[in-house]
Amino acid sequence: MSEYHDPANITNPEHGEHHIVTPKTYSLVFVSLLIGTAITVGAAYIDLGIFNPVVALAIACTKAVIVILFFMHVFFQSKLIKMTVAAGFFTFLVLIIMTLSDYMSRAWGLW
Amino acid sequence: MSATNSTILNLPDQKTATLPKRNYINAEDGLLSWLFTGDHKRIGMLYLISITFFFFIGGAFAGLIRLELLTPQPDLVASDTYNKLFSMHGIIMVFLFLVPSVPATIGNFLIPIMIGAKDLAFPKINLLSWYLYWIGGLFTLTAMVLGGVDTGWTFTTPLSTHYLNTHVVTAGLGVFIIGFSSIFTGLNFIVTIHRMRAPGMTWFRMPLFVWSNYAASILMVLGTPVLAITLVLVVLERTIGIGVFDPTKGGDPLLFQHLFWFYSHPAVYIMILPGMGVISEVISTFSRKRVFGYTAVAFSSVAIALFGFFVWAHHMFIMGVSNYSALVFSLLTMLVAVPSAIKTFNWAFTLQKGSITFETPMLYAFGFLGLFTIGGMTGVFLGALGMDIHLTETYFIVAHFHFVMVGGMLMAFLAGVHFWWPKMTGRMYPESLSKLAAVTTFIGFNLTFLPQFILGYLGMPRRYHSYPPEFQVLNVLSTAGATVLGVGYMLPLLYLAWSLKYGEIAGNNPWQATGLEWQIQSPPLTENFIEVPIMDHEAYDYEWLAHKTEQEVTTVG
Amino acid sequence: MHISPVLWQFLVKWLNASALFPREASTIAPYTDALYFFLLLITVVGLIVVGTLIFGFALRYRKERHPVAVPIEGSTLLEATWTIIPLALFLIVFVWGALLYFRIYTPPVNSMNIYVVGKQWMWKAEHPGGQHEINALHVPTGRPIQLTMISQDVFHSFSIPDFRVKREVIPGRYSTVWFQATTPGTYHIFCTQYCGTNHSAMIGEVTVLSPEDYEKWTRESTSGMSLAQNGERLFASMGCNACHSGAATARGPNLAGVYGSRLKLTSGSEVLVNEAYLRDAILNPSQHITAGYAPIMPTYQGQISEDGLIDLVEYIKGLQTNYRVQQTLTTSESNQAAPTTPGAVKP
Amino acid sequence: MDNTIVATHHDTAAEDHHAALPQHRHHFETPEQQREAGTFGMWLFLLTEIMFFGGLFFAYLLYRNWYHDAFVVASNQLSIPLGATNTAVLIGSGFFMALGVWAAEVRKKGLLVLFLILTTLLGLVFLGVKYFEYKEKWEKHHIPGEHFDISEFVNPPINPKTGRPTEQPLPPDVAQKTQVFFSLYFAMTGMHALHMIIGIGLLIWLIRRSQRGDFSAGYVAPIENFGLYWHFVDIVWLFLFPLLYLINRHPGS
Ligand code: HEA
Ligand code: HEA
Ligand code: CUA
Ligand SMILES: [Cu+2]
Repeated sequence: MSEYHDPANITNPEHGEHHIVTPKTYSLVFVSLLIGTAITVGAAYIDLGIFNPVVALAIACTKAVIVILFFMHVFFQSKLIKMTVAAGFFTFLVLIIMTLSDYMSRAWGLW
Repeated sequence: MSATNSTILNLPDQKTATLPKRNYINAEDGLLSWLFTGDHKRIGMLYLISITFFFFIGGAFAGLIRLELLTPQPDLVASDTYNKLFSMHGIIMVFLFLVPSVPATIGNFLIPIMIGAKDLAFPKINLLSWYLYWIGGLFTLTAMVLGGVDTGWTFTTPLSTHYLNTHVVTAGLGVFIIGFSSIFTGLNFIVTIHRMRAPGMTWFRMPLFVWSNYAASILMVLGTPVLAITLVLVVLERTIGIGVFDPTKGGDPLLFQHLFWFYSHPAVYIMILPGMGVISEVISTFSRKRVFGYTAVAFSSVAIALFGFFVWAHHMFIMGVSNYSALVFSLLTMLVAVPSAIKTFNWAFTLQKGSITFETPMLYAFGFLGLFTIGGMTGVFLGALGMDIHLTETYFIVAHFHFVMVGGMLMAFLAGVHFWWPKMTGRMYPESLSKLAAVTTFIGFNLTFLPQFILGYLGMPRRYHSYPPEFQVLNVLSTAGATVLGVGYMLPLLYLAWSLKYGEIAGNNPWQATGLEWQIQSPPLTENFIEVPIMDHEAYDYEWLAHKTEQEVTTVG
Repeated sequence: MHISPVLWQFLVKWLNASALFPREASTIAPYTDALYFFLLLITVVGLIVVGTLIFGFALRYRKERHPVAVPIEGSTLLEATWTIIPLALFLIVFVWGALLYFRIYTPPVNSMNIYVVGKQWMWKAEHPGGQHEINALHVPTGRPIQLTMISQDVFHSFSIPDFRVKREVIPGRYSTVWFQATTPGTYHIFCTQYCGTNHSAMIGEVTVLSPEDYEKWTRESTSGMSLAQNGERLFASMGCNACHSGAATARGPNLAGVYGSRLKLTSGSEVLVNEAYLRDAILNPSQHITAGYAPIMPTYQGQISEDGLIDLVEYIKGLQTNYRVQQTLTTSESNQAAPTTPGAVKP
Repeated sequence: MDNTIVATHHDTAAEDHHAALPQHRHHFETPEQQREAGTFGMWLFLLTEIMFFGGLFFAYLLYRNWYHDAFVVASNQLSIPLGATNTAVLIGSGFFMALGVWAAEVRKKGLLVLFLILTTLLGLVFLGVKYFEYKEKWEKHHIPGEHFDISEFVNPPINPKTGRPTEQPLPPDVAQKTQVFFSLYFAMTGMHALHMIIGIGLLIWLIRRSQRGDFSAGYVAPIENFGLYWHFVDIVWLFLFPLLYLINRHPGS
């Protein structure tokens, strides 16, 4: 029976351990997010040419990853959740890249 | 009990048999107990009634379309009325009928049982999804009653945003809301399939119906929101005049096409995959064999879902996408067609060395195989760039998608409804009438839509209210076929209703099928299983079934 | 016995093999049909294969004849077969389709250009010689014809089934299609993209004439002013010549011979000057500033119709010297009317 | 009869939890399973949100490249102090939300209620600031539609100190395209604000339930899942802020 039956899902690969994130971690995250925001605003006033949006987006992405990993606990979650999150961003990228490829190659002209 | 050799039907002795005293239908009484139910089986039945209602509304529109097209002249209805007819027909059929058809009815009813769960993971969300369906449906009906919409089901901008003065906003919001109903169904399925499987129910022991619904659910969850935001932008553009798609304000109308088809191409696979699942179950049961190449069929479902996201621009080949993109999307379209071919051949080979009987669901499944092959192959015509130039926006497309959607999915839906009818209601449908209906729909269908391929190649454009007279003969054939088809669809409505009261008692497992759903009473208990089942054998294991039946006979006898 | 004329016509047509296939009236049609037949062939073969398997098995293994099923798990070899064969066929179809697409959408360089403006719900064709047609198009046989098309309102789609050509007519952007008619006669033009109430009435007729008849038609139906001449008038009346005078001190760039050249823009990029560029530069001038000039040109958005734009484009295309630009400039500055051909009114 | 195939009597573990948690639903075998299902479901819902905003982000990307000059000038109409403050406010709100989840996990009812209230308050502050930003746009006729007015972009106001225009004047055809920017600005921030409003509605409901003590006995799923939603809305803003406010803030170069 136990071979199949695992009501507590202990041996299930889709099962993640339960982890309580402490206020200390949260505070660290909070501070780093604020710092990130400050850097973003500061960087916007410096002329980096083409790198301005790159920097802005890189910081935004970092912040988002931090939020996802810690505020949203993905760091401590099961593989399933991690893969789900990845799948979401993958599809998002499919939408962006495939559509963009049309707009970009239109400028190449006819054939 | 029928004794002929040509059936596997195994009914209990009608003189003594009764429906189980306790089951999900009579567990609670009163309309409210249905309207506030959390039971996936009841919600499935509510859905079944709802989509049937909308199917016949959509069908009535189809009837009117075909009547108008009987003659080349614009005589039956005015041109804007005609435009409203096909728009409402498309919107209702796609969003209110075909997308929820198999998943929300049969899937809702069966997926938890098939994987040995007591219910879907989120019963309340399941109910919510049904209500959302109706709210969206009411919006659509309101748009219809107030005077209709004439955008076509594709809501093409800038036509829909700036040039039509019909109830686009109402209908758009309706579709928006129905979209969320579909998202919630898909979400519920995914969670249920991941988290609620009974002990021993590994991924590769699940019935293929579950696999295909899982694949379709992924598409629902990831695709539908893009449609939602697109419709929001259309509505905003119409109401307050923002300029995202409007060429006069600097927007790009092609962006609308990209976003719309990013959903609507995957949506066609939402519309076919669950049907493919039904076909797997039916063919296996009536040939008493495990589906040939189980893993191949399971993976091809997932492959269709995955590749389905990469091909949307094949709906825009002549609309001004870049030639390079067109090439890429055409190539990917060819790739996405392959898994369907794999499935088709696997189904065919499932029959090999089987012991085949021809009950109604099997007849519908045969119909599916033939018609889907034609429909799918004509899809390949359309995916070929140069060919698409001539065929696009003609009746060839109309024929293509009716072959896959009506010949494919609708046939599969009917196969499924007949197949699981005894499980859902505890009673059999009348066998010979239903065979007649299956044959009628098959003949009517081909008569309706085969001529449309020819019409399309001759160049008759779609969404035409009047047409040059040389196309008339083929159109007459098509209209004649639609009448036959209409009769073919009325029949099940009548005899299934009849069978609710007078049908033979089905017993637990009339088809001698192997799925978990057939091992419990019909109609099932509210909690499906008295005790959590343990899956200790592969899917479609007929030897296990024979062994089990034998044991029962010995213990009972 | 009385046979209905429709049925009769149908039978006759069927016998002419044209009830199943449209006429082949352009050089492209045979190529399209060839692919079509190939596709039909693989579909029929595929259908026969699937059908034979199903019916063969269904009869051979029906319960009466084969009461006990034999379990079979599957076969990797078979799976590979029916993955690879359809894949190979589909790839052939892809390549073939792509080649055809290339053929249909790449106009030969020497083709004759006709403008088509689509609007709810009619087609307007404008020949360079100034012939205007509504829902009709006259073309000669034996010459590649390129259509440069644009829509004034919504998406339309220009389709001539007997030529197997079709292309979307897009608001705000030129799209092109080309064909070479082979057989004199008349053929349907359909609008195949749903465009509102009278979509199904947005139809017309192409008349294919022999080159001689076409010459005759051109002469008889001319409005007296070519598109370029109309354009010249517009050029003067909108004051374009004030800046684009071609003089060394002019505030705008010299337009003579600009068509077909590569321009350097202030943004640093280099562009090919074609119809689309010219149109866009009139409507959105400041996004197309030629290097060395100030962004002072006003936009003409909303002030010129698509027809007017076509006239201007056609005029600038043909502009080889600035002689007449300066001529019209002096005349308009001396407060005289721009030169017109008497009696020529645009239809 | 054969209502079940071979069944097991799974033992008492599950039954114990039944007693402990009234919120445990009958169709889940264990509360653990229920909780994980809830989290997974929430994440799937967030995937739909990613795709929902994905369409908007793509539209933004496209038009920003097409109409870069117009986007720069229009973006400079937005106030960085307000935007940055709002970003900080939202991060703070997310921080309190995270603390709320922690408070629920360690079963501190008072703290939970407090944190949720703080979350709500900061959310409201955000919306308040947004209201003033929108109002300014309304007054300047920068709301797309019939009354959209480009005059400020064609003839920018003169800065009294320098005597020069505050902003590079745009030719009218480019100035027209600022409308595309504002269309996207309102669509994106509007959708974001709508999510905030829904979130605040849910927060109020959660606060009342946690005052009743619903979440202080080990049943934290609603708080946890709502937290996921709230953080997601934050993340959207983390991107909206640089994309909309900070396109090019160093004019003259
Ligand atoms: C259930 C719905 C459904 C399904 C499953 C499909 C399946 C496919 N569709 Fe279809 N399609 C629609 C619904 C559907 N479609 C709709 C509604 C439209 C029109 C929308 C509108 O404009 O209103 C449309 C339009 C459409 C177009 C756009 C045409 C245009 O607007 O110009 C294209 C182009 O590529 C296309 C292609 C395909 C392909 C390649 C498949 C493939 O997935 C098919 C794969 C299946 C097979 C290939 C058959 C099985 C194969 C065999 C048995 C092998 C045979 C043997 C040998 C070859 C040896 N479809
Ligand atoms: C699930 C999807 C679905 C289904 C089931 C159907 C079913 C049918 N469709 Fe539909 N169809 C679409 C989806 C579907 N269609 C879509 C998406 C479009 C494109 C819309 C657009 O262009 O935007 C379309 C467009 C479309 C057209 C093209 C219109 C045009 O372009 O001008 C035609 C024309 O023949 C047609 C016919 C039919 C017919 C005869 C049926 C039959 O199968 C229906 C048979 C059923 C009945 C007849 C109902 C039962 C009988 C009664 C209720 C009694 C009354 C009966 C009569 C008066 C005869 N459909
Ligand atoms: Cu123009 Cu249809
Ligand atoms: Cu498609």
